[in-house]
Amino acid sequence: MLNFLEEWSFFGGSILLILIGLYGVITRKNMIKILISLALMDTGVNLMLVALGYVKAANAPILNSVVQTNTAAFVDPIPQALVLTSIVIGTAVLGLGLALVIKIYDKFSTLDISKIRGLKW
Amino acid sequence: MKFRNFLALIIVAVFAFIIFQAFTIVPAAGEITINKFGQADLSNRTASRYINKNVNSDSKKVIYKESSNLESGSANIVTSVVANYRSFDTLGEITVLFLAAAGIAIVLNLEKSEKSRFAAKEASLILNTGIKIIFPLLLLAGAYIFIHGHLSPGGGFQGGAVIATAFLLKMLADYKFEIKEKSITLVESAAGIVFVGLGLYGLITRGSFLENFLATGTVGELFSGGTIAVIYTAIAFKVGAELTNIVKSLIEA
Amino acid sequence: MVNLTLIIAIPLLMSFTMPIFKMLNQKLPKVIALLTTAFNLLVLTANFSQIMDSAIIIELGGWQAPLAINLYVGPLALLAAFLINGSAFILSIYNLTQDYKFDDKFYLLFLMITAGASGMVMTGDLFNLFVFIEITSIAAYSLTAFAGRDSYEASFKYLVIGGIGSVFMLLGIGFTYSAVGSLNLAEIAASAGLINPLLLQITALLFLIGVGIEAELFPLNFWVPDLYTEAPTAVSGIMSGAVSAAGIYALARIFFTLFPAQSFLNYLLYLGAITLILGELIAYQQKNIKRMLAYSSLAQMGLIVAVISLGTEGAVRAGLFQLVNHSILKILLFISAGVLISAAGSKNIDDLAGLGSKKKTAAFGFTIAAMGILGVPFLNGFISKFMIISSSLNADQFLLTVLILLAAVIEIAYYLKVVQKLYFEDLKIEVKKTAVITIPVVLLTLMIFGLGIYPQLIADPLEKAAAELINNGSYIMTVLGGM
Amino acid sequence: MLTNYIFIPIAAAFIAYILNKRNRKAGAVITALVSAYLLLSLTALYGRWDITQSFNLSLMGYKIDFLLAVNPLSWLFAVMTAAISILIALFSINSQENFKFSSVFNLNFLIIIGSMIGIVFARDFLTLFIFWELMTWTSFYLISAGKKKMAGRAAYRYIILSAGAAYAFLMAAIFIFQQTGSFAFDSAAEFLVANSPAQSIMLLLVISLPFIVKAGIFPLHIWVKDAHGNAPKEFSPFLSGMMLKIGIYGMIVVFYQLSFFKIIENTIAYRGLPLLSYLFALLGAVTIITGTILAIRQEDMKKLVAYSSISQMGYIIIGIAIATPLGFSGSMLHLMNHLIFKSTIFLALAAVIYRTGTTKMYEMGGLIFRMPLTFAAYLTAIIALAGIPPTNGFISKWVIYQALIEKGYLFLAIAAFFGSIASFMYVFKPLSTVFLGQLKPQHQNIKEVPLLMKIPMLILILVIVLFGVFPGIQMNIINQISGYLGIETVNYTLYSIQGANGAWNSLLIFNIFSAGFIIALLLFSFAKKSKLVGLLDTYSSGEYITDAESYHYAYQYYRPFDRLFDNLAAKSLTDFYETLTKNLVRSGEGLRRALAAGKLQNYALYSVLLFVILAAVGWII
Amino acid sequence: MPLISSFLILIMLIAALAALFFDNLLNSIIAAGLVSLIASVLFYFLKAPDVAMTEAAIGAGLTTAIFVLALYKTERGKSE
Repeated sequence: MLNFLEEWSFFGGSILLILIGLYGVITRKNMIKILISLALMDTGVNLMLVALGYVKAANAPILNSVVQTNTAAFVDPIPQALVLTSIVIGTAVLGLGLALVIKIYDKFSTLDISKIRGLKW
Repeated sequence: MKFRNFLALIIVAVFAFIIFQAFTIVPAAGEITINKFGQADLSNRTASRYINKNVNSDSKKVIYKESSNLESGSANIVTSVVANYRSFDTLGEITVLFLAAAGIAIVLNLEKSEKSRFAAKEASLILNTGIKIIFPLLLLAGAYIFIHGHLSPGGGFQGGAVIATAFLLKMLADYKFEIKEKSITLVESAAGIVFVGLGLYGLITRGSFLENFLATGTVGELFSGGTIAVIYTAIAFKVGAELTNIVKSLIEA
Repeated sequence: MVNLTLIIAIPLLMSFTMPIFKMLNQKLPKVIALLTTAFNLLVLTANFSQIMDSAIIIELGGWQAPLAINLYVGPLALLAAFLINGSAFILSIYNLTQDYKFDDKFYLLFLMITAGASGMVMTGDLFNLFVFIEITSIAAYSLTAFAGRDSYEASFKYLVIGGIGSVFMLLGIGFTYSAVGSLNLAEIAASAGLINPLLLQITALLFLIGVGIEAELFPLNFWVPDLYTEAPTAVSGIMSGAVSAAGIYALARIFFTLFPAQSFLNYLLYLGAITLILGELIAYQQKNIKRMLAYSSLAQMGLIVAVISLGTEGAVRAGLFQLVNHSILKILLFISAGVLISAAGSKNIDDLAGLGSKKKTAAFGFTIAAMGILGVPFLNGFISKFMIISSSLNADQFLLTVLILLAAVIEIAYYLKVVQKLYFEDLKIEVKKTAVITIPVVLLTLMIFGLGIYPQLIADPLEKAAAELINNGSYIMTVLGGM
Repeated sequence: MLTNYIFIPIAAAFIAYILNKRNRKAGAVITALVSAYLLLSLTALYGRWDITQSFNLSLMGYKIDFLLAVNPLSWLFAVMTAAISILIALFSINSQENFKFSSVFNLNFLIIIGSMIGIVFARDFLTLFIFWELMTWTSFYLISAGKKKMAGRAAYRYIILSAGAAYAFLMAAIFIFQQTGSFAFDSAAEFLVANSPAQSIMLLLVISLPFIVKAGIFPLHIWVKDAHGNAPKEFSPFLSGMMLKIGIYGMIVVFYQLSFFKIIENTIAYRGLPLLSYLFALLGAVTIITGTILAIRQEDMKKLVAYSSISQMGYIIIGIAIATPLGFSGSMLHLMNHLIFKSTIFLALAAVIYRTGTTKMYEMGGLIFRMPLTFAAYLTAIIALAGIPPTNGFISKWVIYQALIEKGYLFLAIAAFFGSIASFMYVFKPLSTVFLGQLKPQHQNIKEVPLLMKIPMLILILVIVLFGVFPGIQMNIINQISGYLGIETVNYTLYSIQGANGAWNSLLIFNIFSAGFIIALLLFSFAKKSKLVGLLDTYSSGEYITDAESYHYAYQYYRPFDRLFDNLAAKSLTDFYETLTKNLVRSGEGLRRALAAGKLQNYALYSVLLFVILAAVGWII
Repeated sequence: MPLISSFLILIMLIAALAALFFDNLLNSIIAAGLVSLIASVLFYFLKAPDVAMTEAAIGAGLTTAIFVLALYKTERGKSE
């Protein structure tokens, strides 16, 4: 049971997080909640990316006084670099989304997306 | 709308099930699939070249505080990936933040809305004095983080974020604290120019954009990062300025 | 030989310093934008002949090609880059006559959307493609908001869909990286054969949705009509002219070079055909001229995707030629429509009646571009329509040809409704003063007639681009060969 | 060389456009000069059937060669175009003074002339298609320059129909190109003959679609009435005179050069004629009947004449479809004669419109006193149309009747007879309402049309009578065409044509007619002066009518006759097409609502749904 | 290590569900903040200190701040 947990908790957890985020975007009416679900999805994906690069019993990819040489086992640094960028991109997009929400709220004075039908298709 | 939510749940569940399938594939002979959790074998990934720092040169062993002038001198391998090997991504990422800050400023200030705004009133005394103490410390911590980006965990983004949090707290504490828009944009532009200028200089001298042209010293020393230190300082100022700008626009929307 | 990274680096430098230019002088941002796009075109022409012989690989940061980020600029990328920077150049000429509030921010975003699109087209790295898609999308979100009023809603919808797309794409990148072990397109393509078929199917679908949003395929392009209608004219122009072209390039790169499988191409074929017919049908009954143009460009993108996904060399050449023609024609349409709308004060087609006599250049531009799209002989649309029909008949896709022709007839129906209103009905509203757009209209008309009468100008790059796309072996060889 | 016949008019078009901006008459003068040059140089070309010109182009990897050649058939059509365009240009020099779109008119008119000559000289599908599209587009702009709202709608329907047909043509042409490797007619003919009959017939029917639309044959004739009715008054003669004929030219190309007849020879026959060509003949007959009935109902004289053009085209189709030597020469004769007398009618009407400004017949009357020459031109033209001996109309109809009787097709003959008898009815309607009867008060001070508009009408009257008396002139070119197309020739002399049973001597008839005419003239001049009977000088049972106009009834002239066909006319084809487009619009709207577009949440749902569906599809396969 | 991380993941999922189903917006924003906080700890467990710091500083700190600011600019501003 333990190694099952160990093996699947990260992948399963991040997929479920993405699932919750996706469900939130599709069903929640409140615009801020949609953006929250978007943030959740981003976090989920980032978690997945780093989990893909994890190596059991390896140490963080930083040479310091403890880990002297690079012959030691390291975790994969590339997904971490990608996630660094993707977190900041996610925040930037969310910031812009929230600014838009404020302006839409000014115009429609409601946060409920279904009431905002200014643009029929 | 109950039925619609239920339908959405089913569809998303099926989607998640399919993605989950990807993880449970048993590869036939010679097939490659997603690695099991914890068993990412770095040997055939480009990451191994980054760890051994032998993308261009063929040095094998890197010993902390001993091996010197490697192709990328940073002890923190993630920083070497972010600022040396894939610095083009980071440049792209900085532009995303820059555009987001510009976008937010436009969206919030294009049409002055006449609705009554939530005005930050005088914060409580505790918060006020607390901020007065923490503010310089936070700035110092931020500075430490991005200066030691190539040695310890952390770097330009994290340092910039800490600085931005410092300014955020300052703005929340006393609303009289006013950062002039002009100064933020100046810092932003200056940092941006430094970064791109660095890249162009690398292009002129070493022949390819964003190439490292400074000596890389010995691993673990303060001045061992080559251009990484300069890049991370520029990033820290830029990210700090932009996030403060975003927060400032949101507060004064 | 000028290094091609300048196409991304110089606009970046200019946009970072744009606020300072604004402080120096009010008019400077406009001029800087024009000069930068002109500079980009010069860099591209400088490398034209060299790229025609063999693709150039530019290493970024001095690291060996497949191990870090590298730019791969072959004939296909060069053609797309020319298209993107050419449209940006013409639109910045058009912008000289416009003035926007916060114009330094406008031009900085405008430069960055061009540089983002050029980056998408030139990059040889998967995550870098994702970053450039993000740059282009976030620039698009902000640029749309310049029109105020309804544009916030349009931009928000695009933002959320774009957000979902980027999540899908990141997942795809994660799976590819963990399976193949590298982010470089050539290495992934080299070992794509080894990937387990089920995993390949799932990853390809993730990319199909992530990039499909940019390439405006059927269920993912609901944001297009709102965005093109609400955004300022220059933004709709650059989006329909350049950014959608970059989207299709990225889609082609993934489904021809990375995961070349006939089943995925069939998906694209069906999606493209549905987009084409749906777009035309709904464009037919639009009252708002910009929304009509939005659906028309949506449908044309579907047509291009459908034709390219036929997979034969002739089909890809026809699709690329249609892409080039469509960008030129659509930019002229948007510019003319922009002037007509500002003259009539409303986007409703009925109010544009009789403007032909008052706004001569704009009405003329609109008519020429409409006739170009409808495939009138001696205009560029005719030749690409001819090539599309012959290549789809060649691939004995009989139903697709009938669909394309039916769409063409519907297109004639709704474009001519506007042309007739412009010229042969009498004026209803008093005409407001508008910007003078003679230079862009003349430039674009010359291109339309030039390509129409003498298509050989562009035959050679098209030939090489199609060849490069069809067999990904050459792509892999040039990048990995250097190892 | 052949190309300069095509590109000189097109080049002159732009010059005419620019010059006309400055001086209103310049455009028409240039058109006249160019068409004069064309007429002269084309007639000089007579007899030299060997000139060919071709240039090839490797376009994007496709090796394409454009072939142009002269042959009797195309020479005839080119000369006809040049002749009619010079007359119209002369006519339009004055008649376009106050016409808003006169410079656009000349620009498009010259391009149409150039592209028509291009179509006629083309020897391969691509050149034919390019000039066909050019002609369709420029005629679209010309038609929509006509009456305000209706012209727009008419041109709109016209362009959609012909564009759809043209695209079908392009598809079939490219299909043949892929099988044979070239667009030329001859290689296509060989391929089609060798190919399986069913597929060849299908291909040829699709290729003949645009020609059927342009010739206004029954199922696709709906655009003709509105287009001709509402086009600018100078363009209607060209439209119904020449444009309908290009459709016929196309049909001839399909029937003979692409060897349609050879292919359907061995298909099931019906009374000695392959079923398909009989069906075409039937279509021609139905066109005659519907055209005539609908023409009678019209109140607007231009629409009336437009329907009459449709019905006259029916004759030509019957002639060609029955594929006998007599039939073919009869239809060619009728083709030429119809062009002549139909343009005379339209020019006369244009003169009337130029003076009175209206096309509604009941608003006019008694113009015979003010515009005698126009009346004379109109009279001779309707005599020709009705097919009465001294005029050319009679000869071509006579030959077609001979052909029908020779083959013994009863229904077709009856339809033809009905057409010519009924044609007298609808032709007489404008005569009596516009020219005879009482002069309306507002038309008191109308003068005859200026000289430049009189000349074309005079020339046309002379030509009607000339060809009426000496059909031989036409017959020698027709025989050369039949020889070129491989049909036996009909023997003829200068003034008589050998029919199925007995020849027709038109000179003799003409002498008798002129003798009778002179006697009547003498009697009229020497006899006792007859009292001019005013309209009011009559005995009407007690009911006094004070003003003269009320005697002149012009509205719903043939009401009793029309009542017979009211229900038939009601369900006209146009409603069928209108409903077609209406549910096209509704389907677009329905799709939009079905997708519940506009709501962001659905967009998100659809993207995930796409992933799931495609994954499922992938999984199953 | 595996036990703690699985437990933390569980809490994170519950917090995420709570973020969706709270009807008071402020609570759901705080729940979202909690999710990214736990995520940054998880990153630490996955031996990715850089990412943990970024997630903490930007994900938990700034994003939550921005959300709260936006909330006070729209709904909450009204009720004061």
